[in-house]
Amino acid sequence: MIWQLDLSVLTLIVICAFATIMVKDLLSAAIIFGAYSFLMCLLWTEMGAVDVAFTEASVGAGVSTVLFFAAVYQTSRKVGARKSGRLLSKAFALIAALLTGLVLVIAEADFPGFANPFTPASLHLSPYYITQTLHDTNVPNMVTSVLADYRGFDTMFETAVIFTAGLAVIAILRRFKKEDRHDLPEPYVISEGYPDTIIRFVARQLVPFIQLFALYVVAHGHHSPGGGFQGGVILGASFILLAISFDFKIVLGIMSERWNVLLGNIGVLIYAGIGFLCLLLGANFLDYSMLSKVLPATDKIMARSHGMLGIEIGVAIAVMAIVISIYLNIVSHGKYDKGL
Amino acid sequence: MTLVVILLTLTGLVFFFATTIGILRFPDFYSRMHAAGKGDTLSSLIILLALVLYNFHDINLANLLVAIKILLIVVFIFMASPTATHAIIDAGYEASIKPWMKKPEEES
Amino acid sequence: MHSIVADYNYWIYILLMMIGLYAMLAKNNLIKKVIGMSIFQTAIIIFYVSIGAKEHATIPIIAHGHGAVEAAIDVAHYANPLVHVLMLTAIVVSVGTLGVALAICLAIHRKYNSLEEDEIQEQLQ
Amino acid sequence: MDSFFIGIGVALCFLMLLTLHRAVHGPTAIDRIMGVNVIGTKTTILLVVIGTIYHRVDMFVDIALAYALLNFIVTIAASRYFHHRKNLIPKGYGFRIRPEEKK
Repeated sequence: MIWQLDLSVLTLIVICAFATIMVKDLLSAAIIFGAYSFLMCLLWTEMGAVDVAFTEASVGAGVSTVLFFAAVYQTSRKVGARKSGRLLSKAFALIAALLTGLVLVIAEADFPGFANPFTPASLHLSPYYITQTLHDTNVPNMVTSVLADYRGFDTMFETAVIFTAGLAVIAILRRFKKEDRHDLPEPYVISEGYPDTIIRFVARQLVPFIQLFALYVVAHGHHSPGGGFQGGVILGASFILLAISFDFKIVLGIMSERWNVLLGNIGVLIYAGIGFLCLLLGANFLDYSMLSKVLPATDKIMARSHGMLGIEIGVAIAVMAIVISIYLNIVSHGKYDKGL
Repeated sequence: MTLVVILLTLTGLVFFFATTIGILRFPDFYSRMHAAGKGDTLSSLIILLALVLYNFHDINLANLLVAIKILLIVVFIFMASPTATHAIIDAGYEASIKPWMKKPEEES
Repeated sequence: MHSIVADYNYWIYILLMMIGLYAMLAKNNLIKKVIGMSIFQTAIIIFYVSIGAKEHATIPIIAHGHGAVEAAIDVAHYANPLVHVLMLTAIVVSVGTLGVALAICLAIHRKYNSLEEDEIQEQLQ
Repeated sequence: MDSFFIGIGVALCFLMLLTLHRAVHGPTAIDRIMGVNVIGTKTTILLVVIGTIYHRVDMFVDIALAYALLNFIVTIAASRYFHHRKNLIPKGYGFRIRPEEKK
């Protein structure tokens, strides 16, 4: 960590958070929230959490801010006028927030010192990961090896949570039959019939690079920051860029709804399937070392490395499909005929 | 070599500073956008060039790869940043923001 | 004064948590509440990553160079990778929760044509 | 040389603070978009600078590359709003209503 940058970036973050809450226009709040996410990414980088920073970079710049914009476009930008009866509830909320802060400040006295290498969190489990990663799995990026191997079970259910979120969005918004759609509002369309050649040209040049870069991130996650989550989000963001600069239809032409949901399933299935394959080969669930029996010319250590790669690919496919699905549902009000 | 790096970085910083002054002080949206679009792209080019020089201290494959990646960042900033500027200015034009005049128009 | 500077990250995380909680409780607009929830999430992530930070430590990727592998790995030299893993997945899951929350906002707006909490409650009564 | 780059980083943070004034207070939403766009470019450069301070630029350059590629999406998505809806400063928006908005 670099404490000079730490102090400056944290101060900027607090200003951004205050502004996001105070500003009385939802579009502006979403824009300032974008700046907030940029600063967050800087904070993680400066504290040495490169993988977290990469995730924040791809999520904040590519997906979450755009989802906010989409929601604001489809509903309304206005924040209602202040009413007199609200003052009491605001006072209660302020008291509750201050009480929570007070409890946390009291608890802060017992926290281990910041940037102390001998905190309890860094003494018991993580030294094993740090010293043994290269020996056990031949993967220099500890975060990848802990994510996909040592704590692979955890990550599998995280992927399942994201998959469930995608299903929930479909269940809430999507109307499959045309006759059910009479009460739906007309989606707000920005790209349809808008002949901006410059933006279209640049987007068309950039999208292949973004997708190639995403594949690189997935494949190179063992040796540098990156991995399945980041690559999947970047792949999804490339489709979002296509949808914004061209048309809603062009994304549906490349990735129809059927394929999208199918890919989400396939991603989670690849993850669980590799786990079951290990089970069939006589090891524990998600213990990739037994994969050396199936994979040609690999010893047990390299088999763990290759097993991780398989899992990252599954995660990337699932995350990409879910991100696209959430975006398409929100921008088209679940109608899938036109949208942002 | 170090001197060149320091000089380039400081030049970039000066341009960044000019950009920020422009963003803060210009009177209307179009002139602010002019400062933001031009200054940002140029100063990012200069600072990133300085960082390429600094990291390219001895010639081997890894350093070459890093240099190429940083230059790729420059290329993408040169593609994306002017387009973003164009998009924002277009939005401002569509939203019918009036350009600033030296003599304020008569009150109507 | 010393503790304020030394534990700056902890103070800021408490402050951000209070801001997020206040926004979730006091704001009338549903999307503002969702933004408050996101700020709350990032406050928790700051807390975790701050626990894992170590002074004079580098990023948790072993510098393998080309061929030269360090024989002994100093634990204090690398930041704690465990918290990074937990928070990495938390960020991606937060996209999922954000998507579901915004979808619920859209569904509410469909039915009541408003995103304000009190207007919706008036219509419900 | 490290302290030089730390100084550069802090200076860039200070410039971001000045830009943040435009992003937070900017009279219209479009000024805010512009501020966020400039902050995004500065973030890309600061990421490479931090990598230089850590002496591990090869690890940090990927994140900066991701930003250089994706930064563009937010700006385009935000600026497209004004093509159909032209209410730039509707009443009651912003922190407080300025005198010139009351006209």
